[in-house]
Amino acid sequence: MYIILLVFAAAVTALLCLLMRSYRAVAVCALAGSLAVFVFALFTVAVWFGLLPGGYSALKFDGFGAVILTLIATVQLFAVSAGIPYLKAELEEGTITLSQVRWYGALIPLFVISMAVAVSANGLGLMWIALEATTLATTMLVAFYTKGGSLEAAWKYILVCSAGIAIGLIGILLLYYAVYLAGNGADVASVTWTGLLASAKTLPPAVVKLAFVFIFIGFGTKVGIVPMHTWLPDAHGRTPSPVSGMLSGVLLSVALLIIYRAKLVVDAVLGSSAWSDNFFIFFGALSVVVPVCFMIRQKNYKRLLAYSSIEHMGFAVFALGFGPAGVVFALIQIIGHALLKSALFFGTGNILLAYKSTKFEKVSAVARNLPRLAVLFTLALLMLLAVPPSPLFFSELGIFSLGFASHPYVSAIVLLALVIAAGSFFMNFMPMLFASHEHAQPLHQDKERWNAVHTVIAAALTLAAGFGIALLIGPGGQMISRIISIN
Amino acid sequence: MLSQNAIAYLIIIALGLPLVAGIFGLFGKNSKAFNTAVGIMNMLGAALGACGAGAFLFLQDRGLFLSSSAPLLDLARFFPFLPSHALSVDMLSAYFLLIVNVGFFLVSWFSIFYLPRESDRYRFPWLHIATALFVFGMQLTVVSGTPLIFLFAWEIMSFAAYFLVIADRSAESVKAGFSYAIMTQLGAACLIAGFALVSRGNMNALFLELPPVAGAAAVAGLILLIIGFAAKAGIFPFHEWLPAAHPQAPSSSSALMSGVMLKVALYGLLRVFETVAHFTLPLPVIFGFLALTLFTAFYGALMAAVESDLKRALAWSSVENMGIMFSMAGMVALFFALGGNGAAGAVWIALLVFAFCHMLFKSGLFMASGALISETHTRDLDLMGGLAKKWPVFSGMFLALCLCAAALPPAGTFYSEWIFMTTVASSIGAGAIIGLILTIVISVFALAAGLAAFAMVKIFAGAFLAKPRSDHAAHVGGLPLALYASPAVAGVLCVALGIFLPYFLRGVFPSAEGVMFSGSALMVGGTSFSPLTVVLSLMAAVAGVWILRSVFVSRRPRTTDTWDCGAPLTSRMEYTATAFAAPPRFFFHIFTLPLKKIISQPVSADNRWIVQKKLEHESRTIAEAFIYRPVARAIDGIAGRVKRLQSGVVQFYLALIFVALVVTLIVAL
Amino acid sequence: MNMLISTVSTVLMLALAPLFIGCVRKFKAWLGNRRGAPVITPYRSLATLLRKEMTISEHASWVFRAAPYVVLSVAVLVAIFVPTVFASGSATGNLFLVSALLMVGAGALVMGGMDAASAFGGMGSSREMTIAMLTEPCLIVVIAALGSVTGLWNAGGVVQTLASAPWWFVHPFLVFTFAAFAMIVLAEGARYPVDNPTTHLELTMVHEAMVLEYSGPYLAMLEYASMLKFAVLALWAANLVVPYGILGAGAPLLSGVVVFVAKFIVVAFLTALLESMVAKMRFYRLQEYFTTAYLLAFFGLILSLIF
Amino acid sequence: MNPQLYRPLVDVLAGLMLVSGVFMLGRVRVRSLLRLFAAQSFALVLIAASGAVFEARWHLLITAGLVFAIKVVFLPLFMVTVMARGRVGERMTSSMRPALSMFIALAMVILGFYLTTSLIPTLGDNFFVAAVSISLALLGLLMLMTRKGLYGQIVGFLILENGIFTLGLALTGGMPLLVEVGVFFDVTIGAILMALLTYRVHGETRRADTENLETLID
Repeated sequence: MYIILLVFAAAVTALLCLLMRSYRAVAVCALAGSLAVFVFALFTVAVWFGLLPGGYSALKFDGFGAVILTLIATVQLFAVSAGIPYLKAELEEGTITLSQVRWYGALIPLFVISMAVAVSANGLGLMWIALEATTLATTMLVAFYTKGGSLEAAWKYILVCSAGIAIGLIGILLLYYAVYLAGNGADVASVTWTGLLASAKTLPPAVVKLAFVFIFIGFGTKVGIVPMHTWLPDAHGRTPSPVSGMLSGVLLSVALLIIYRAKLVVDAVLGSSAWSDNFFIFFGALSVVVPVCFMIRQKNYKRLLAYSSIEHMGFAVFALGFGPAGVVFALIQIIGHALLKSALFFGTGNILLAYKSTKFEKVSAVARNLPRLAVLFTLALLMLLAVPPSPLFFSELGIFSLGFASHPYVSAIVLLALVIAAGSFFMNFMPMLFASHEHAQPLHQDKERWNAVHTVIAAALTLAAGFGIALLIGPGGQMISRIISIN
Repeated sequence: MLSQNAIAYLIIIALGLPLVAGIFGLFGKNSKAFNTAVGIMNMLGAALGACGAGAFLFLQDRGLFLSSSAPLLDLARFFPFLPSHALSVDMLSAYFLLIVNVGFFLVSWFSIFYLPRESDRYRFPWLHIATALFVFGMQLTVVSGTPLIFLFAWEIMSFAAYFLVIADRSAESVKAGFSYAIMTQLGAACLIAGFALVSRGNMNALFLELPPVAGAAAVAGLILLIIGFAAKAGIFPFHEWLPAAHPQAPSSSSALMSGVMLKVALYGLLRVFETVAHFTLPLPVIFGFLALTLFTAFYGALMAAVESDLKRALAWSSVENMGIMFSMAGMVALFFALGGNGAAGAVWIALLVFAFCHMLFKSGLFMASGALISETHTRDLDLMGGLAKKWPVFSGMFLALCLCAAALPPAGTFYSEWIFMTTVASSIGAGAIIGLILTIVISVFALAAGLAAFAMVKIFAGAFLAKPRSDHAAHVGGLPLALYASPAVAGVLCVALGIFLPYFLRGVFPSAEGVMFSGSALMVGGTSFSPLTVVLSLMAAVAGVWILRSVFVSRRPRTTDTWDCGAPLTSRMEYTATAFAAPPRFFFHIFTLPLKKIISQPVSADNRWIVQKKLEHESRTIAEAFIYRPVARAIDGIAGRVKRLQSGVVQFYLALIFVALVVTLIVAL
Repeated sequence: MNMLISTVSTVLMLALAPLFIGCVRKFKAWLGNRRGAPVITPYRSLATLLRKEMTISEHASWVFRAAPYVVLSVAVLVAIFVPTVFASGSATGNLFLVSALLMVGAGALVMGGMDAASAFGGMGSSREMTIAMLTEPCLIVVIAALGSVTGLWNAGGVVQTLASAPWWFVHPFLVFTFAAFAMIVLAEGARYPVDNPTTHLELTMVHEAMVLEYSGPYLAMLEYASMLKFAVLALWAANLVVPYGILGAGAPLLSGVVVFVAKFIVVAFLTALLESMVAKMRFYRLQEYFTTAYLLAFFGLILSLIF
Repeated sequence: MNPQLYRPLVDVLAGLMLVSGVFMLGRVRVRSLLRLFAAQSFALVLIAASGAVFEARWHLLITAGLVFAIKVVFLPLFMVTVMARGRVGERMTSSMRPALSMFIALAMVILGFYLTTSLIPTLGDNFFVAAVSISLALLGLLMLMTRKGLYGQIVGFLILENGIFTLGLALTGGMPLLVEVGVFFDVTIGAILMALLTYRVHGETRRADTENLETLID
């Protein structure tokens, strides 16, 4: 019920944004719409948890999905808020035009709609449509700056992701086919996650396994699983920073959620998770190790963050290979990553505005020139590196305590890669933040003013830290495992 | 008599107060008054903590092995959300809690007077909050009862220390901070892996309830844990960060890091040895451990001897000291493996005494050098000199601290090494192979001790003696006593700990095995001697000589020039610290890897014999040359190859997906 | 009684130390076919120094003034702890303590040498400290060998035990140890081949370079300390090699005195003989010297373990 | 109509699709490629329509209509228009010569058939259509992987899409109408976006191939 309101609100926002004539009006529209989306998403989740009366039919949640929807709502609110001062500055500088801002205002709600629907759709077809729609909605955002690099990134993004999702579609068709073969009266016309789970025992294992491979590889493209991740650093590095935050923070998680659901199905069909676990462990480990190689000598801070997203999602994928407990930690990982990585991307926006470059070598002494941002950015960075009380600390600890018990060697490699990744952050970010170089000074020396970006990062940090502390003192962890157990 | 509850409250207040002070300090900018207030709050907290821990230690009558029974004081019951005993204090924790709090007390005291002198280099709020978190992390580490809490606290401690390292925000500091961070990360990773393996995946199990270490996985976990703590303590080959990072921090923080944080790493090791492994380590592991730690002791001392940067030399000396302490821990395990419980007990006590002393003298030395550097504006010993004349009292105090660091009588460190040497030497007769190993152990110890003495003499001589070697050193102002009262107290405590060691030990380990006390005397391995007597006889001898001299000679000395062979003597002619260290640099050149380059440039065009020669001298370290660089190069090489994935060619990206799909299909189905 | 003998013998040693050096010089002169100065010359020169006015460099600090006291006190303490005339069974002369005291003395001397800002002082200091540093492991291993053979850790007790054991118990195993110890004594005493006690050539002196800026009573103290240290250590070495007849190990008073005198003369002669035979080593070749000493000590210890 | 005709008819149409797919790999000019694509899509329309007629699944008619409208008519025309507006040259570059790519296409077809036999055992009558569709998907991928021209890549994506669509028809007899419409909508938007991007790329770099799009390599 509320999800329809959500979609409606977002759609109206998109339309209004296109019609507005001034920047202020677009901003107000976008913010109001975003707030509405946030509220409706919370209502939706509340209904689902039984906190509010209401029902749903075509749209379906599991616990995992509910969390992701909440994350989408939160991060999009943050992104829209952070985008207002960011785009204003770019507009004033003449980097973009008002019409571009309008499109931006319109595309963000569409993006949010598509993600919300992909998460909550029970029907596989609808879900696929929504997932493809996320690509379409964001392509124009990737190409936002209409410069060579942006177009290239957008081209790769749409081509690689569309191809991947098309492969995922083959998987979904095969699931349809499995239901069709089972022929147990289940209507082929409405293949749903719940339906698949319910009739899992009757489905032919061979076809479902095949379908899973296609889904894993296909939607894995969208998650950024190595070796299908190639579009990701380009796209994340080229979009306006608030959008990068959304892409990194939630879009990847949405696709991962879908893979996770497919895993539930295939596990139910096979009666054990041993087969599918190997996928997650192997590709997860690969996705942690490979991006690290790109992070070590990375020259571009947004790309470094993007590779770090691959690594973090890879780590979550890795975690999903360790049974129910692993899922809990994966979810903690996803939540922490969504909040912190998006905050970091928002922060890079301010750095980019001040220094006009996304190269490390062109930026230095952020702590002196943008002291407030530097503090927040550093904190977010540290929490991303799993410094307590970050939730990532608990997920990391938990995942490794599971990992070392069953796959010690793989876990050791992954751990080593995480160390090197953290090292790359220290090697690249800390000089940029704290040291000072002559040739890397900001273009204008205005005194930094507190704006929405700071507020948003601070809020994200507070949420993450609060969540982490909740995990430390107990209730957080129990809550997550309860949420996971609901299907 | 303090009740258990009172002790618990004291410790909890000591945990929390620095945090409050740190947050308070955030609002003070670089104000002196705020700094004083924060310092006093920290001192108060540390004093309370020290009282709590001390009371706990002296009130309990437990066996030598400090946590041979269940945790004695459950702090977690004051925090309903924590599982029972997740925070707890037993004898080992209490001892190290005492160390942490005494060290923190001294450093807070010092920083009240020190930081205002450096207010143009550092931001106080930054320092205050980082210090607060740092100390909070250390205390929490020490009282943690489960791997989870331990790692939680450990990470907070490590990362807070990072911000102390880069506090002056210079490029050099950030670089040093990087090597610190990477090693810390590596160490923490080893700890995570180690605890995961040792606890069989249950990070919430109490240390005491961890399953016995059996099987290859658990032993591997143990080794990883040891590596993790070794990385934090600067054991070879994980030591390189330490001399880079510690000196970059403000001196008060260097004191905390070298004097206190390294003790926390030691605590971790001892906790694991004692509570997790119950000292049952496989012999090969013990031997490997001993080999590395002993080499660390030697190597650290050597590098301290040849280093000309005051704070770096002190940091290298910390490397040496950690090598000594860690190898003592290894010897405890070895003696247990050989069945010599008495000897193990004696070494254990030597180790604990050394740890306490090291906290005192090393934080004292760092604080004192901070005071010194704040006047001379250089860390380079070659640019100091002549300070003993300007600051007689300060230099005397510094000399006393150097004496402690060189493990010479009457400092506590000497007695620690004495107990150790006597115990080890007494056990040499146990068998040929073991005797051989023990002989090597004490030889390396003796060499390290000799090098340490060399290093300390060099540091003192370089900084304080002869003529000033730079303008800054020649025109230093006065040092107020308040500035160095705290290191002076540290020095006095360290010496006093030596002199009154038997009394101290009787208070803490009434029923120790291996070391006995009668009156003022210590008895180890059948031999005994009394530190008090030693000091008294030394004092008596000096006094006697002085009296005799006064009796025979009463003429006042005449002040003259130094003999200068006729040419006016300048400070350029003196031996510098670098020159002083030339012999060890030469004798041990395979470890110091000196690189000398003589650059000669012709000065005039028509006469090629007139050249200007310049000697460039730099030294690499073996770990850097043979381990770090190759590893870094290998990682870079692998990364370079992997980076070809991102070729920029979209067709290739699509091919990757295709290949992934086909391969997965083939492999998985 | 023991206390009395101990005190008397220490005083005796303190009094005889310059004589020992005088004897060494005399023997050395004889060996070089010279008549040599009278054996009491060291007393005279010390007395002369004590009478002289003292000059102190303007660059020197309190360290310069304190060093002679520490150096001399340490030498006196070593003389008390170490069995020369009399082997005390009490626990005061702990072996490790003796080694640490030697290091304290070396450190004090080195600082005194550095303090006057003279290039010679610095050079001598650097070398002296290096020698002290390299001596340390050799000495500790020697100590470990002595201690583990006798089971005792004080200097007097070791000699007593050795004296009470039959000769075949002692010598075969400890021959290496004694050789190493002799090398250490030469190094600590600033004698050939480590240092030349008579040179004042800039590039070769070690001990003399450090005391170059001292004069008058301070120089007397340092010179005396140096003589005392060498005499004491040399006689201690003699007592280790031939422990028999030392006072305090059951020997009657008279024979003890006779034996002491004999050892006194023989050691002085042997020192002189050695100094007449070997040349001073280049400083940078000292690593070979100390490696040899260390290996000898090491083999001594290992042999004592095997047998 | 004779229901026995249904199977052969569909098989023939599928075969035509496959053949056109293979030939498309050999085309170097955009217009001829698009013509072949339109033809292939038309075969798809016929398959869908015959499904509707023979098996009385009438919603497939709507699908067929959509395919006709969009893939046969709209997209080719749209692309031609965009191309003309952008003044992009007709010839497309490829990383291999036409003959070679046709041979590789043949290999892909074999791979597709092999995959279908070994992976989906229970296909029965639908085997040929399924195999064709898998092969078409592979051909689409191959085209994506080998073409440097942006239009070639777009068409490759569309071939992939055609294959998948055929597979849907073969396996399940068509998905729910809503889903099909949705999928179609997505694909169309995707193709339009791609074409627009191509237009912009051409505006930026005066080239319509990926040679200039290989800068992000870190």
